Amino acid sequence: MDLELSQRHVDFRDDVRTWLAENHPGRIASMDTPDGFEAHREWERVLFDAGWSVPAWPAAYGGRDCDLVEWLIYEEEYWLSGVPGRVSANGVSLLAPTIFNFGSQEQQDYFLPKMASGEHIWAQGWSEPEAGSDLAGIKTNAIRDGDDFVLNGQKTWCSRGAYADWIFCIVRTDPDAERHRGLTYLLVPADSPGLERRPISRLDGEPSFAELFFDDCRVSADHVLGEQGQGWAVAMAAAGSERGLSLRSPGRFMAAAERLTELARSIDSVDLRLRDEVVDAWIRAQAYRWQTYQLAAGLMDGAEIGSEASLGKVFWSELDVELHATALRLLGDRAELVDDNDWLDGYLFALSGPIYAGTNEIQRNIIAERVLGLPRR
Amino acid sequence: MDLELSQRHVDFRDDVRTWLAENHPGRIASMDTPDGFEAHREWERVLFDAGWSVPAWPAAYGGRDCDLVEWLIYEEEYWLSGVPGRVSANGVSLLAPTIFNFGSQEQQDYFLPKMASGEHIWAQGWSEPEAGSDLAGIKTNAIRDGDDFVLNGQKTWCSRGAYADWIFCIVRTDPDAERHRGLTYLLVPADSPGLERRPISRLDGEPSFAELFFDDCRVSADHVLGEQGQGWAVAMAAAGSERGLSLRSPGRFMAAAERLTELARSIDSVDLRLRDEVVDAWIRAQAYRWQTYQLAAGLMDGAEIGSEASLGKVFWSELDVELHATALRLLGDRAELVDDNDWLDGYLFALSGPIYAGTNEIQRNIIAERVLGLPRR
Amino acid sequence: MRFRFTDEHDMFRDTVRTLFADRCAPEAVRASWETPGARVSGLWEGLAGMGVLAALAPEAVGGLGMDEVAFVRILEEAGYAAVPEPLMEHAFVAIPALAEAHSDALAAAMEGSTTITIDLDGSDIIASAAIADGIVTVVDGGLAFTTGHDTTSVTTIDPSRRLGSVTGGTTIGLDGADVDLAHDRAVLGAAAQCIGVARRLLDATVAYVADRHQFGKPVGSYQAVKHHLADVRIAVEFAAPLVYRAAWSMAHPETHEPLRRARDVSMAKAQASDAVDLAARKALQCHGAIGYTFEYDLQLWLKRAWALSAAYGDARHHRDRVAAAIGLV
Amino acid sequence: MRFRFTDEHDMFRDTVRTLFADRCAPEAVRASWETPGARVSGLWEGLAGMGVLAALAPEAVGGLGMDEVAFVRILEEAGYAAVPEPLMEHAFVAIPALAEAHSDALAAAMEGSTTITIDLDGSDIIASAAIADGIVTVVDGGLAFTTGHDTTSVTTIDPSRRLGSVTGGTTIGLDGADVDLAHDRAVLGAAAQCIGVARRLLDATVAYVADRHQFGKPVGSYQAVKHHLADVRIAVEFAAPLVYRAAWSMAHPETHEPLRRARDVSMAKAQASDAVDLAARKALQCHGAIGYTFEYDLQLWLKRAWALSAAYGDARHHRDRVAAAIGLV
Repeated sequence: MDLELSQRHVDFRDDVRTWLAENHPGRIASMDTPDGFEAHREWERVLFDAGWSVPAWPAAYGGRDCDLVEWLIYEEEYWLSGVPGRVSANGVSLLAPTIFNFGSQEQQDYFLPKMASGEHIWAQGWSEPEAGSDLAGIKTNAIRDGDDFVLNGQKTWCSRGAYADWIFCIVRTDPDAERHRGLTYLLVPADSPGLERRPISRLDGEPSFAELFFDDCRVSADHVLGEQGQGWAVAMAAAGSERGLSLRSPGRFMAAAERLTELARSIDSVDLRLRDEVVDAWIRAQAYRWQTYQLAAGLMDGAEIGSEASLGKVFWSELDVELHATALRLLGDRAELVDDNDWLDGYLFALSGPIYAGTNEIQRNIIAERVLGLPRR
Repeated sequence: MDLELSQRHVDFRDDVRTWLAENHPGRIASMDTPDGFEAHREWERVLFDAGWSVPAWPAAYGGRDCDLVEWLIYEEEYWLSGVPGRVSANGVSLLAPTIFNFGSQEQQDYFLPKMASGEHIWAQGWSEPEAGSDLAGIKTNAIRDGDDFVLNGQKTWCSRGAYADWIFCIVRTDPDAERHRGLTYLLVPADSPGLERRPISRLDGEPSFAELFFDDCRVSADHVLGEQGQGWAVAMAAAGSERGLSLRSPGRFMAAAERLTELARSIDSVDLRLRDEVVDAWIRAQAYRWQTYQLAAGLMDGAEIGSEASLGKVFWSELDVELHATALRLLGDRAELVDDNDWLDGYLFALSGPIYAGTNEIQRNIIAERVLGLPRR
Repeated sequence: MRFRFTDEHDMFRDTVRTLFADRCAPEAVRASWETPGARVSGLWEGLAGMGVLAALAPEAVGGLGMDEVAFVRILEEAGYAAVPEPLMEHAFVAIPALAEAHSDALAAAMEGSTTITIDLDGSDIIASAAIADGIVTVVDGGLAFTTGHDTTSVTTIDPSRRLGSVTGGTTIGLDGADVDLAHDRAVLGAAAQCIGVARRLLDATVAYVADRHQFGKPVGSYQAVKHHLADVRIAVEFAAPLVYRAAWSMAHPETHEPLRRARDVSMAKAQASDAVDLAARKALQCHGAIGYTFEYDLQLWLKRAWALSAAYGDARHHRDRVAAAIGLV
Repeated sequence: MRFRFTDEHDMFRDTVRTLFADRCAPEAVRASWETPGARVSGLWEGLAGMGVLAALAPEAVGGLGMDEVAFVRILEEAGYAAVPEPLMEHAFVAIPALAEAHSDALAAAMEGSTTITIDLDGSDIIASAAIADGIVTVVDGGLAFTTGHDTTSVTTIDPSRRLGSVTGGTTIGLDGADVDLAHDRAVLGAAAQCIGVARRLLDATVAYVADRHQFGKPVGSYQAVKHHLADVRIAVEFAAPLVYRAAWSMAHPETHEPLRRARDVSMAKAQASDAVDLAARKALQCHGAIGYTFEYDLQLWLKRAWALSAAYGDARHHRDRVAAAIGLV
């Protein structure tokens, strides 16, 4: 047991911190606007050129071979520095682990460097109007025709979907197979003929997702990830990482809790009840941090992260909502103003946390059944 | 709409208040001890002799023909005065409505006056070890033999069961019938040969319930309430009143909230967070009061109380727990002391609220399915 | 003691409900967002025509002489319809204040040819500022009335609140109008709207989860979803009577113990704010992603819930007022 | 940075767990209630024999020289077994204080021939008073040691806490012993026990609801029950690492920023208190009536949960300490 940073880790932290301070691009437009998307892509390139876009990846693909502890330190520094968010997050966090696990050498060599550099920004095409939490209900058809698949159907809730270059989809390649069977994991160029994209706006009118409409859209069979018909197994491996460490690192919440504390400090005579909420959020961010370091130590010793990831998903998503709600309460009648109100923006983003990547109701089922071993029915 | 007491009601309230003040018996022992039980029975007799034991009943059975509003006023005054609790509550609140609805003239004439005077104290014999929330799982057998039923089986969680004179039971008279069918509502003398009683103690060691063991126990068929085999329908009518107005009147919680407020006032510089809890409890007691007056006005105009009773059950039972928990927090390290600690005693009693008379989980199912109309499955 | 609305209460409520359903469907609310000064077509005129705007003015000056008990149910309906007009500010606060002060501005306000909003706590951001001809404000501890002002719109999460900041104009005192009463009216009016918003959020969510299927059965058949919505139903069930009770206290000052009106109004707002907060949280969670979108109408009520829960004091603030009233400060 | 217990940590924990399982089954806890002075047969001797009582004493004086990281897991096991002996007070607070002060009383305490409790906040009600030979107290801002006192037992909801009030006796100062450290030790020790109690409540409830059937299926198959217990699992999952982290901060004063130990200890207790409160509430609700009885063993942990959650400061108190440490006062 050692809960201090080694000198090597201190040096690493100082490197990250210094680089971020010196290369902070300032405030840039929302990544859900066309200009902001490109500005964020440029920021990805700046990170990549300095070797800071995918530090946990192998050097061969643009990374630094960081171990998990270094990656956690990197994330803490990244979020605390206040630099822009990662437009590449869907690809780096959700797709990349799947490519490393299931991709062919050719796929790895082609996709990973472009993902690392921001040349390819990825969106996720999993949900459908009738298949939200229940992904086994996916209906988008992909029928093999020669060297291609021909796609017909509709996807929804694709974050970054409006401007992304590529989309990683789960499609039904065997229309007669039921539920989990007959699904395939397919990588789709966003400019494919027959694919139309429509932005969906979140509550405040900001475009935040896209709907995708496939109308006889042809995609090369080379872009299947894993085996045809094995999409469920391939996707579930990624769902594990989606719910796990890579989706929401503690650094994000530690930084938010720090900013919340600063906000409270800036207010004269904060109501004790609100101060209590601030402290509670701060403590919970620390709890998430130390639970993660404990989990990381296990992973580094070869343990696997399974259904336990659901514990973290519920914890961070509810912390995030309450942390931002506390900030809005501290702001009082300023809370509802839209201009330059990062807290309102953050609150709207946080509200989606208990819903996406498997609702918290489903996560609690998983905890009860797979972690605690309660009977399914 | 009129939310003030009329002069008639003011006079009524003053009558109750004056009588209670003049006849307050002081502190008497717990009704779950042999001496305390008899002391409480004497208090019932004092109430009865003055016409205050069952004010909502017809005068013919010892009541005053009070309407619902008068009954609510009576209850408010009763609890606020701090006189002892009602050892007759099971009979008066749970059984009496059933006797009025389903009892023969003979049964009404025999049982009701003795219940009103405290000569008969009743306990409820519904739950069984394997049939708690799920009463349809009742297994205690009652086989007809001439003019008697012969009972074999076990009942549990009978409040007042250790010392009561009579027990109102649901038993299975048709062993081949499934679930809700073949049940009969039967009134059982507590001194019947073949009936053994064993006290069960609650958390603090105070005997608070009893287990009943029936071993070829003979009970006259005259003591069936309603028809043989109709026990479920008869019981459910009483379950409605159990969850409704008669089980927990607002007066009880208003008095507790008043006492909590006094406790908080008696403490120097109460923590704002605790004060906030006190105020919240006080407001919720008032909310329960006014919702009840609104419900009562509907009932007096002929409306019926159905699944809506579940709303009240959840509300008062959770209010009661939180109100007492707040009191214990206010008491600090005095909270765990047993002697003369009415708050600890009240807390232990309150803890059973979300469990008995249908757990709050089941009440929420009822609200969702029968009040909101959500699909059962 | 008889806690029951009369048939007249119900009929008046039903008439206004029909007007809102006809004139103020979700598309009309959305249309109000397009420009800060836009109005819901025909709504204000309709309310004026029915006498709703003048409902609380005395019959002697041409009002309906209605009391607060009747009117809180109208405001509940306004919340249920997410009405993007300052009905509460105009009819529940300003009209009585103008009437008490025998103001020249009363007649035009009663017939709906003007629209009046309020600014009772000296904020520089005023709801409905962009469409208001006049503002009831507080100057030197007394009510006053401002007209001819300039307004700068402020962009907020709920554009139908049409917040703005105001400069200039002419202000005259409203002598004889009770500033504390005006404040309590605003609080109670917000509480009543909270109840309506909570009911709408609940109704919309019950309908959605009964229809939406996942894993082969309706989402509303899952116990977790059932319990979320049962909790909302309970919260509304026990908050609404406090709103009606507070309205009755306001309508019957002759039976007042000291502080009773303030205490009852604050109890109502504390519980109504908590109820609508819970309703909003559970509605969004039970809808899932679609509830989070601009296109789907749930957002109209979510945003209204956030605004009204905090408007004229949040639950914490009003519990503090109750604390003072019951000797706990 | 490596947040992992060593194999030695695990082995020591397992050994003590076995001792508790053998010597301190629920019947043994119940037996301790019979008379205020009763002890769990063979337990104290067993702990002494394994070196557990002297674990935190330096090797130089015959202790194990163990650190707090190892010992909080022992205290977690003490909570899990509802051990009715003052292990935390004796071994985690008193022994280190006696050692720091080079007290003559240290040797007897280490070998378990005496039992020592603590009274750090001047309360007139002291846990384990009825079985204590000595008491570590605070006099004039410094630690002191009282022996030869008379004890009057006080009846509490959890008789295994054996509270009493104390008079008389001889008190001598423990010069060189750190009073703030002793206080933080008590807080952290209580937090660690809270984690153990919460785990036991959860394990017992999971086992019960998997077995108990109502309406034709296991109670534990209902989503409402599942979610109650998932919430408990989450609370424990994220409280425990804060306890270990605080133990590490205590064991490594050389790396201290100012206030860090107090902050870390208070974070741990705040979360552990909340976790055990939730565990107790959900355990009782999921058990139903049987959990509410004296005969059924769940009550041993319910009562311990209530006591430990408040002991040495409740969650509110410790959030206030964290507030001070992060500049929020």
